[in-house]
Amino acid sequence: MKTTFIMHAAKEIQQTILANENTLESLDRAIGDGDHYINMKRGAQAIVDIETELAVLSPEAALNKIGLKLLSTIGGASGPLLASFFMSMGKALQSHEGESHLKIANAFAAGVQAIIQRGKANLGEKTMLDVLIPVSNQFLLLAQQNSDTALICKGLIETAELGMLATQDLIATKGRAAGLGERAIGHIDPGAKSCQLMITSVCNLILKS
Amino acid sequence: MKTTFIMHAAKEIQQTILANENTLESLDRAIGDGDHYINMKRGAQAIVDIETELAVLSPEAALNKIGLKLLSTIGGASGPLLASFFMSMGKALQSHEGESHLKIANAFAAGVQAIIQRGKANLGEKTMLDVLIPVSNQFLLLAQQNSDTALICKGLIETAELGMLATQDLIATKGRAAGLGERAIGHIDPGAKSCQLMITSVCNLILKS
Amino acid sequence: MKKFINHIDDILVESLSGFSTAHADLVSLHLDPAYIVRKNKAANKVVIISGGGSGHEPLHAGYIGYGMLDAACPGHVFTSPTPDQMLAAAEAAHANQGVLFIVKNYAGDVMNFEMAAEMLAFENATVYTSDDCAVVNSTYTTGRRGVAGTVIVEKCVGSLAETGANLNACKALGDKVNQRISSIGVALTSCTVPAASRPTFDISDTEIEMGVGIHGEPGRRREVMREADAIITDCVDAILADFKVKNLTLGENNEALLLINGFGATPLMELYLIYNVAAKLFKQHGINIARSLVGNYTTALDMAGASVTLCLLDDEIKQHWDSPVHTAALRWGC
Amino acid sequence: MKKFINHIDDILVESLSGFSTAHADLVSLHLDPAYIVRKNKAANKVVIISGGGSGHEPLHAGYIGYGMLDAACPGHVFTSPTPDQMLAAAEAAHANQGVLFIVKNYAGDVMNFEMAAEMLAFENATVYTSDDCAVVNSTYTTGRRGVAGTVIVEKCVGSLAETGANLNACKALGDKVNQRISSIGVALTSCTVPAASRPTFDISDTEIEMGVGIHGEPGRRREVMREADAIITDCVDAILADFKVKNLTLGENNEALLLINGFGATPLMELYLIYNVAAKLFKQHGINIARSLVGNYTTALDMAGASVTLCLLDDEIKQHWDSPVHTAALRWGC
Ligand SMILES: Nc1ncnc2c1ncn2[C@@H]1O[C@H](COP(=O)(O)OP(=O)(O)O)[C@@H](O)[C@H]1O
Ligand SMILES: Nc1ncnc2c1ncn2[C@@H]1O[C@H](COP(=O)(O)OP(=O)(O)O)[C@@H](O)[C@H]1O
Ligand SMILES: [Mg+2]
Ligand SMILES: [Mg+2]
Ligand SMILES: [Mg+2]
Ligand SMILES: [Mg+2]
Repeated sequence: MKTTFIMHAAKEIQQTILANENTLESLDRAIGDGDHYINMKRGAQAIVDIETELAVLSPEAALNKIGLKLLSTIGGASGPLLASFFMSMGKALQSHEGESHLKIANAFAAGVQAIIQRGKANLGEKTMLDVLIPVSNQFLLLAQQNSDTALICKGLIETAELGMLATQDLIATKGRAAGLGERAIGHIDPGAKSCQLMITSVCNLILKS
Repeated sequence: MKTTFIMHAAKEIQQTILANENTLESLDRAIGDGDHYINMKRGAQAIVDIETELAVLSPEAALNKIGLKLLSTIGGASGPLLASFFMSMGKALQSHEGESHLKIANAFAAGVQAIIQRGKANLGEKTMLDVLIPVSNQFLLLAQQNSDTALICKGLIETAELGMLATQDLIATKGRAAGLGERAIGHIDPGAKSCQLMITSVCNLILKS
Repeated sequence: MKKFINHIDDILVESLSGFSTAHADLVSLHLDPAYIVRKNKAANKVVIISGGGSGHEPLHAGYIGYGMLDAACPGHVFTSPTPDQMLAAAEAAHANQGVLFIVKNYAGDVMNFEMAAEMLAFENATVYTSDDCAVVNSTYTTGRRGVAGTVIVEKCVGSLAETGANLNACKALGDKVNQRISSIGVALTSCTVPAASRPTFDISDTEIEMGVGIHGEPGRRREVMREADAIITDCVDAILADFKVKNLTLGENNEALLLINGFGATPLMELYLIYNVAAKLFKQHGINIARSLVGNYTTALDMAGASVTLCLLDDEIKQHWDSPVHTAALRWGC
Repeated sequence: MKKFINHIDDILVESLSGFSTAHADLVSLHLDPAYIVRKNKAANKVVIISGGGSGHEPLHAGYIGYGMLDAACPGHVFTSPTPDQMLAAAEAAHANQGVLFIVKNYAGDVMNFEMAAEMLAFENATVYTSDDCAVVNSTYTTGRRGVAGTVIVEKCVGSLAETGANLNACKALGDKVNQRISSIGVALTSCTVPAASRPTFDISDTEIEMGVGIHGEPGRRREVMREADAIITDCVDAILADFKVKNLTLGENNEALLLINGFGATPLMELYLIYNVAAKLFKQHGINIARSLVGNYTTALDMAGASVTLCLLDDEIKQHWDSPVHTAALRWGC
């Protein structure tokens, strides 16, 4: 993974977020407080804004810096969670030698672990983790199986989609929707949706290149 | 004029007010503050409520009591004005001997004078006076001409209607609508409307009996 | 219309009961006729009584207490109270030095208070507040409306009365303060009078009512909705123009009190944003905002909107503004 | 959506600027990162810092000053602030005795404050407020939401800190007060987040949202609109049931503080009517309302609705509630 790729991905993510304003906003209006889109938009913009600063850094340092920037930009529940993800992913990347799918999958898993620790949530609680955990597991599996890049990307897109859709039938036990009880059923979790969108757009970017 | 007639008239007025809720309410919403109907309704109810107290009084005393009751019940601009009308009409009735159309016309005129003094308004300022002054003048004229009761009643109904309609084209210079300037044009004054309604219903009551 | 009420006819009494229970240390409520009277006041002082239609809370009952009002007469919603209320309140509050009525300049209020004043056995005087500069052409009107500036008049006169000043002095200060105040309001939505159960006026999502009154009376004109800077610039300009008409000269070191008043449904966040714009604009015109008040002080039920009020200070007014006050809605220094 | 704003992105800074200018005697504003810090405080005291998403004004900046908060970190509208704000505020306010954070129990607030606490060089502790009893089944949630009761916690802890008490004592009092508070809210309309530019939820003219959160989060359930007596009876019952669950025994002479909080667009007249109903009902259950607060203290932008909060008093809490406080939104005794 190169820093230039990270920057590419960041811009791609920003475009995806912007293109999904209505979706993200209405999901968080339905079972949250309506700010998830604007939070994600603010975060994405902040990263694109520090492009030149990031460009000179190593990928590990860039990911860490992205985490720190998100931490001081997004706020809300998604801020510290996404920040923890990128900071931990950066740290994990640093501690692994070489360049391989497995290395990235391991770093991704470290990022997801950081979210679990920070938010004290797990699978099935109707949060972004319902996308991130299956994606991380699938990523590790495919990488261990030495699958090629295209196969991995397609697999993760599919897993993310399934995880995102699965949140629809869940009762939330973490985050703002937890207050809703049964009433949350039928709504997709906004954080799960934005994670699915981000993963998909990065995978598509790789598939196209 | 008998006290029983006054009570009859009061109930008739109450019915008329209640039947014109929408009209009165929307007129005062358009160029006032929307409370004229509820003020008039409260006033009419208060009079009907003291029926037994009024029944034992002379017509003069009954009118005075009605004035006092309205004074402590209606509030707003219409309260002290209508109260002044009835108190002065009662006083004037007392000071005239006999029972004649002219006597009642004179008493009515005294009531209207009291409104003019209290409110410092006059003809053409888009208030209830645009009904009351022409009606009072017409009443005096018809009574001086010894017109019969039916002719007087029909004449007053017509005059009240014309006066009420005339307020539509006026700019208000007194009362709450005075703030509106040109924007008041096109709207009938709520107080003029309620006075026209009351006069009409009393005249019709007489015509029917 | 959705409101926290039981029966329309009971709103006033139930709300007044809640108010007087919540503030039982400050006031007591009397019904039939309705008035609220201050507890614990000096045996000898000019008593300051105000009143008006309800729906402007905390005006007036919220300003009863040390350093401000001695009694308030609440009318029905947006309907001026009746003379019997004022007479009873005066009897109950009277403290051997006469009564000063503070009355917002509306036909209904003026006439009802006038009749009370005529009937009252005690020495009395009346200050009419008329700070609303919304209606430009003064030939259209018998006098301007009294709006949020009334709070400033009540605070200053209440402070002076507490010092033992006589009726004439209190009346004179009230008139002076009123003369130095200008206000203008803007509505984004209408209010809904409970008894009417529908909004007083219709207004679209792209319109504002500039110069609106505190009863939702239509104002100067219907205008297109704009950004806060543009709206507030017009408000500030209207106030400055009015100061010119009033011959209130604005020198280099003019100190003023800036009151940003919410009409009931406008978030405090927006009121402070308005304050930010207005204070900057006034400063550009050499006016030094020495005192501030931001919040819902003279409301119009659930109307969204706000008014800007500027009061030109002098040492006397400043002193009476700063002096201790202890009421339900305004409290400092004690 | 009509609001007094210029550009959506500037609302917060412009509003904070207005606030800190209007209250320049009490606070100063710092930007990038944004925090508001108290002027004139003792050199040695536990500093009390709160914060949260904006849109709840006067919470929290309106409670900075003597006897309450030392700093506040305002996030974007309904979005918790970020750790850098909390760190900078703590640095600026620190007075050699450690830092106590008062945090409303929401995932976002908890995590951001937690990260700040982990990074902070000073001794620190956190009180989480969780007074909202709306959500019955507690297995659904990591913890209840902090709502209007937060004001009571901030007032009492702020009072104790002013006496020179140490961090542990302040934290202990905060936890104790929080434990003795129960709140529940009802919305008649939705709020509109400026950046979203449309209401958070749709609600018809015959519905209410019972148990709504202060961000317009859906609550217990959608119910049919009823008269105030019926709605408030349900609120009071929910609070009493919660007191039972919490094992707060209610004897004969229980003294309590009753807070009727407006969400932003509810007229004071209605809030006092609610107070009237609630106070009567609590009295019927042997609870003596010894202290009261009625007004907009923890808002949800322009939402119409209100919450009922009951805090069971004891001598210690009463003393700290009564002690002098001098902030923009709460002031007495000085
Ligand atoms: N404890 C948690 N663990 C993992 N994800 C969480 C947790 N709490 C909330 N989230 C995620 O955060 C999303 C909401 O983010 P956002 O709307 O930006 O913040 P907030 O809820 O503070 O308004 C939720 O949809 C959910 O996916
Ligand atoms: N000075 C006045 N002289 C005569 N009539 C007046 C005067 N001021 C107001 N009115 C009448 O009072 C009516 C309004 O009454 P109402 O709505 O009950 O009181 P308010 O204006 O105080 O709300 C106006 O339509 C007008 O006819
Ligand atoms: Mg959210
Ligand atoms: Mg009217
Ligand atoms: Mg009226
Ligand atoms: Mg949020």
